[in-house]
Amino acid sequence: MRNNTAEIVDIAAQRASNISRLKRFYSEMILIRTVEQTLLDLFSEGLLRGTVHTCLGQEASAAGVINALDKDRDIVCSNHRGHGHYLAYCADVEGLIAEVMGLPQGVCGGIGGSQHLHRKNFYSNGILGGMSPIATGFATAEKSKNSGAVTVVFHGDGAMAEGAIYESFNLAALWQLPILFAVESNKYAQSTRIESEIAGSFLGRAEAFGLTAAEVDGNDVLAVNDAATEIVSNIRTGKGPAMLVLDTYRMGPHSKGDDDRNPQEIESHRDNCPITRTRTQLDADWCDETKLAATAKVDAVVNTLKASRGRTD
Amino acid sequence: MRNNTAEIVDIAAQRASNISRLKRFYSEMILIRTVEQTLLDLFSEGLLRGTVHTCLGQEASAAGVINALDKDRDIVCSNHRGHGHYLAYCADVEGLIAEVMGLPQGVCGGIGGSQHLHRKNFYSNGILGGMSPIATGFATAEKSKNSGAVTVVFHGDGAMAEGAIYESFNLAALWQLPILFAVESNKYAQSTRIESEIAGSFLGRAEAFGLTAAEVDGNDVLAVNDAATEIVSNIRTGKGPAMLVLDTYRMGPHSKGDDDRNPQEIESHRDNCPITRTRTQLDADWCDETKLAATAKVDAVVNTLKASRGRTD
Amino acid sequence: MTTYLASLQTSLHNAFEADARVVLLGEDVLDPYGGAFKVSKGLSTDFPNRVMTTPISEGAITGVAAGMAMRGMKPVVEIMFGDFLTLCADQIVNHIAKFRGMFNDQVRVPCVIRTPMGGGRGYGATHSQSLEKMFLGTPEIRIVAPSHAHDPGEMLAKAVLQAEEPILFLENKLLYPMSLAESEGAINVEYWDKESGYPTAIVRNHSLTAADVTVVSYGGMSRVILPLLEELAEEEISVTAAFPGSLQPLPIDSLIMAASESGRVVIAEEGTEAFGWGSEVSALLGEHLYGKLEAPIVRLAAKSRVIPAAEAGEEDALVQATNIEDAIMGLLV
Amino acid sequence: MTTYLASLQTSLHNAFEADARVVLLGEDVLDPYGGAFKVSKGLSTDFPNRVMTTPISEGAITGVAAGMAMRGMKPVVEIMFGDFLTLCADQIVNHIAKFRGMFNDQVRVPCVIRTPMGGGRGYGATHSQSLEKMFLGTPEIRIVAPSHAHDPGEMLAKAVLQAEEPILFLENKLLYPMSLAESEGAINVEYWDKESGYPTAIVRNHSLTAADVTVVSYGGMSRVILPLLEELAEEEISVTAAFPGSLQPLPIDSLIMAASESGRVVIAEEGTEAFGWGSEVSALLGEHLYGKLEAPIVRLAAKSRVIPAAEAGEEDALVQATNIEDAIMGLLV
Ligand SMILES: Cc1ncc(C[n+]2csc(CCOP(=O)(O)OP(=O)(O)O)c2C)c(N)n1
Ligand SMILES: Cc1ncc(C[n+]2csc(CCOP(=O)(O)OP(=O)(O)O)c2C)c(N)n1
Ligand SMILES: [Mg+2]
Ligand SMILES: [Mg+2]
Repeated sequence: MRNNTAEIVDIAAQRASNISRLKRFYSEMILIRTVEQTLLDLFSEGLLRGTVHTCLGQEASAAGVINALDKDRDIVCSNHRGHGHYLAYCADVEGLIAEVMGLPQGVCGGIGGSQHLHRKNFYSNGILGGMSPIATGFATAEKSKNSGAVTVVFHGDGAMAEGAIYESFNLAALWQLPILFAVESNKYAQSTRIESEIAGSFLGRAEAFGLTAAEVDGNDVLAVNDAATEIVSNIRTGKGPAMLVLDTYRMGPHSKGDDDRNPQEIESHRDNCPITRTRTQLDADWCDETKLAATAKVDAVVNTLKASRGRTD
Repeated sequence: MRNNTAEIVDIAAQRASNISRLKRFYSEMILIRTVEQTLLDLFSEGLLRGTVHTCLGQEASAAGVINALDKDRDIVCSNHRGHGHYLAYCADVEGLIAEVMGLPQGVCGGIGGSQHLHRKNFYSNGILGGMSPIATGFATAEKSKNSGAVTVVFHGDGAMAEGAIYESFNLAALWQLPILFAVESNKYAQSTRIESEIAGSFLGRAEAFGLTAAEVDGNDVLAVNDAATEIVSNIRTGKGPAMLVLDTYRMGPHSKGDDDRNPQEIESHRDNCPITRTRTQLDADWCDETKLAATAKVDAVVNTLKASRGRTD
Repeated sequence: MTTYLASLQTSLHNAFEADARVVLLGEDVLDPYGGAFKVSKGLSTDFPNRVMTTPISEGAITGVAAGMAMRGMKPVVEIMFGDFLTLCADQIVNHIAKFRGMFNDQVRVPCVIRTPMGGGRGYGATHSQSLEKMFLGTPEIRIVAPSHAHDPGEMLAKAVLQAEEPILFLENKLLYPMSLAESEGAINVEYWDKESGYPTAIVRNHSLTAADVTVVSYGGMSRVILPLLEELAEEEISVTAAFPGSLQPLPIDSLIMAASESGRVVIAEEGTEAFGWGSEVSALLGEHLYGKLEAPIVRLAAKSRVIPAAEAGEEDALVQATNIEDAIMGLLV
Repeated sequence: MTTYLASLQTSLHNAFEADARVVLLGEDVLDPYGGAFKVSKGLSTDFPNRVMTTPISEGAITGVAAGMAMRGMKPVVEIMFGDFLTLCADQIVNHIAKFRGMFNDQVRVPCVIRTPMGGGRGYGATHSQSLEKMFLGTPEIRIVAPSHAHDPGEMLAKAVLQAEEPILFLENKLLYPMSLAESEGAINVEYWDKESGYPTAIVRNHSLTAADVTVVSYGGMSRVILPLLEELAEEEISVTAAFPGSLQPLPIDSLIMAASESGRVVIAEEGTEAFGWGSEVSALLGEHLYGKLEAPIVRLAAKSRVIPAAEAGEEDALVQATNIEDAIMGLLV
């Protein structure tokens, strides 16, 4: 009886904690989505130039993985589709939007732009695969400094065809580095399906190079966070480098308007979107309020930024 | 009874055929070794410059793999340690020695040198890993021409850390190309042991990229030839790309005199040298004669070449 | 009037029809996408087995193209952005450019590596460069860059169908949508070095035998130079502009001839200045026209720093029409 | 007298002692091997945890060095042959050279990429090149090359311990065994641009204020120029040679000053001519010394083809002392 009660209490505590995590992740994910949609709007308005690769539909991997980190010391290397990672890392809405708009308030003064972000321990670059050696160097330095920091580097499924990644796997395993290779497998690289890009298996590749590897439903934010938390803790305690494959789907275009996929195919993923899925687990009103708050926040930032460049709606 | 007799006849036939293959391979291997040792001597004499990476101790992989090919149409891509591959491919002793000596009679007019050989369908380059994309292109062309040709590309264990190889694996598997990646794993890259160079497993790597993979005792020339023959036939009949790992050991220095390995370690491999092992399976007198013939042949070539550059012993 | 892009598209189409050995490979080159800049649009529909979409492995696919070329095919490989040629550098420099020579002239590597270069689109530091300088000077490859005054499709056809050598074929992002320039109004276009297949476009805003200033430039930079020449015509400043279609080898004689029309030379390029294309042009002209120039050669190029994503920053970093105008005026005072 | 190699070895040793953040990584760099050209010999014995032998992954280890530099260390990465920089091109050009600028000056990448360049050892087409031209002109990296008249160890110490920027540090295979050149007999060596840490070595075979000819060169080419200057001294031909330690940025004022000592300039480099280092030097001198040169600038460089393995072919491909002598004489008739 006692045992049973204890169990029930545990389960309840677990559920409460899950709910509170879900709320946090929902807030972050809805903020990411709002920012991304705002960026697409700004592009249509002619207030943005260049590329904007949004992570619509993939918000769970950003929120889930990056919240598994110790943001004060861990390091994030991101790629061309890095806005979500950036916001999950530091919630700097203004710095990001301004950066993509090419304004001096941008986190890199507007010089970097969408693909080239840096703040504290966050670094992104638009060369696919290219950050893996850099991240490996970060991990080498942190290991040699005994800082306990973990480095996570994000790649898409398509980028996994770049040789630099396998050179990095080999180094990471040889030197038992504190590094996590996160693969956001959204099944497409630009216009090309994964079947035409990638042979074999991601998990097999990582394991064959001596990494531990796991795969998770990348649209289940709790599952992502649980998996990432366990892996990051293993890495931090010296168990060596790892890979985490996040199965997900890109709901938006590759960059601005380029999407030749069958609309039905996209539609079929709608219910599986991490934000929709999280919402079903939470109070709908709370979700709506949170969404409104995010919109208000982003709108305010956008208005300030538009004003600063001498334009308003 | 009948069955039994038939079996005995089969075994006898098999043995006879093995003996005849062994003799052929022994002749080739002893020729390779004689040429390699001659090149080292010429280097000491000051008649060679540059690098000479000899394949002493690894003759079985050259003879075993390349004799599994259809030399009229198949393609060989070789690396810095390619003299054995070249001789197994075309037995052109004079063209090779002259090339390494930098003479116009060389197969590339002395321009290429030891690492840059080309004759018919044989191509080598001194950039580790770099020939894998080229070989993949050869295989793509041959597949699209429906020529039935198989391409084999040789890498050492150390070179397997180059990213270009994994880009090639991926392409080869995606496109189901007629290509064999042969890995001569001699446990060293220059001065560095394989444990400091390569994490995980070669077979696992190939399989994880969608190649079929096998490993063989690279000093057992019959086993090498059997394995390669089966794999090449599978590839030729459209079963897709493959890898063959050849376990072997380099008995000589990396290039000319640079060998810091423990002499006892080297000694411990002496009996396992493919030439020694083959010799124990053949008639010793025949082997001695064959060796003498190889020496005579190589000496004659060297004398002619020395004379042609205005020098003799 | 056909655009730079349409000219390339049509040319590829014709090349595919003319020679069954021609194939194209690259990232996202299949229809309906047809490549990031749409150069292969329509091609895979008409020639489904000869257009191959590839994984994101720039180094390997460049090597694959070379390998195919060495085995009797005529491959065209598209590198999505010129910035990614860094990833192909080893295949280009240590393989493609070496085989013919180091194998004692016994092989040929007739592959075409097509890629768009240049800024002006806000893509930022890693997607806006003009990296041709990395390969200029590498023996045994030709580097070609159609300007606004060229027919890019003609040059591509030559490269794909007739060339025996490896060719780096540089397109320009901002030129794609533009109509091909023609002689019109004050502008007169003529072509030298036609027999090479990669002509030097000579654009004059005058019909004199002498000019006030000669501008030597290439590729995307032509986009701002042609309108500038029109403007300057109104001010009766006569300018001869030379845009070699072949960046390497350079049509030295033509450049000397064009420079001699004025004796005052402005060299403009989209890449950075030091150790660039213009360095060689300035060196050659300075050496060959020793004592014959009316003024020191002026070079204009991008600032020696990363190309910002922000519009104003990008404009400031790259050479603009006003910079060229100022340089021309500076030579005339 | 210490050799070029010993100077580098000692310098690394001292740098390791001076600053615990210094580490070295590369292929086969551990003792007893100590690197293919022995530059790290002894280092791993004395600093076992700070010398890391790497797999054969030139691209990745260059990125690793950069990553370490961005996280507070001072890495030196050895690329076994300069020819393999092609494999590092993406990390150098699109990462290392970009971070500081595109991250708006918020990071530094103080890594040193050391590598030997040059031919003369019969290694053939892929192991004998002088590929610095590929990186010359890339903004935000410094390129350094000690000549025979430099103290390479001093320059390396500066690069490793003090520089904030990424540095490509080019050594020369044939210089390694040579004793450092000093003022001796007819030869007088002085240093300009000392404050930069990468001085320009000015070598004269005379004590006049004017010279007959100025030779501008760098790195391994100095090996044949110093003896040539001695020879020419006997014929009373006065030559001033300038060897900048920093190839990029160039010490322009010093080169102008050195060139002005004679007004007759020969530029000699080991790499190929077109779009090379000498192109920029010729362009700059031609532009700055317009009307002040006594003769057209002469450039000498390798033939535009692969470097043969065979001795005679290699000698023919690369610039020899006699070519330089002929050029000097040619300027004096
Ligand atoms: C080295 C390199 N090659 C090509 C590109 C152009 N490019 C940008 S995103 C992209 C597709 C990437 O696919 P994936 O890695 O799956 O990421 P996703 O866009 O799906 O998030 C391509 C080809 C690039 N930026 N860098
Ligand atoms: C890209 C590249 N990196 C480095 C070298 C220098 N190098 C030549 S052979 C060699 C060791 C190669 O080891 P492995 O691949 O195992 O072949 P092995 O020499 O053992 O046959 C090295 C590092 C090279 N030639 N190319
Ligand atoms: Mg994807
Ligand atoms: Mg080996």
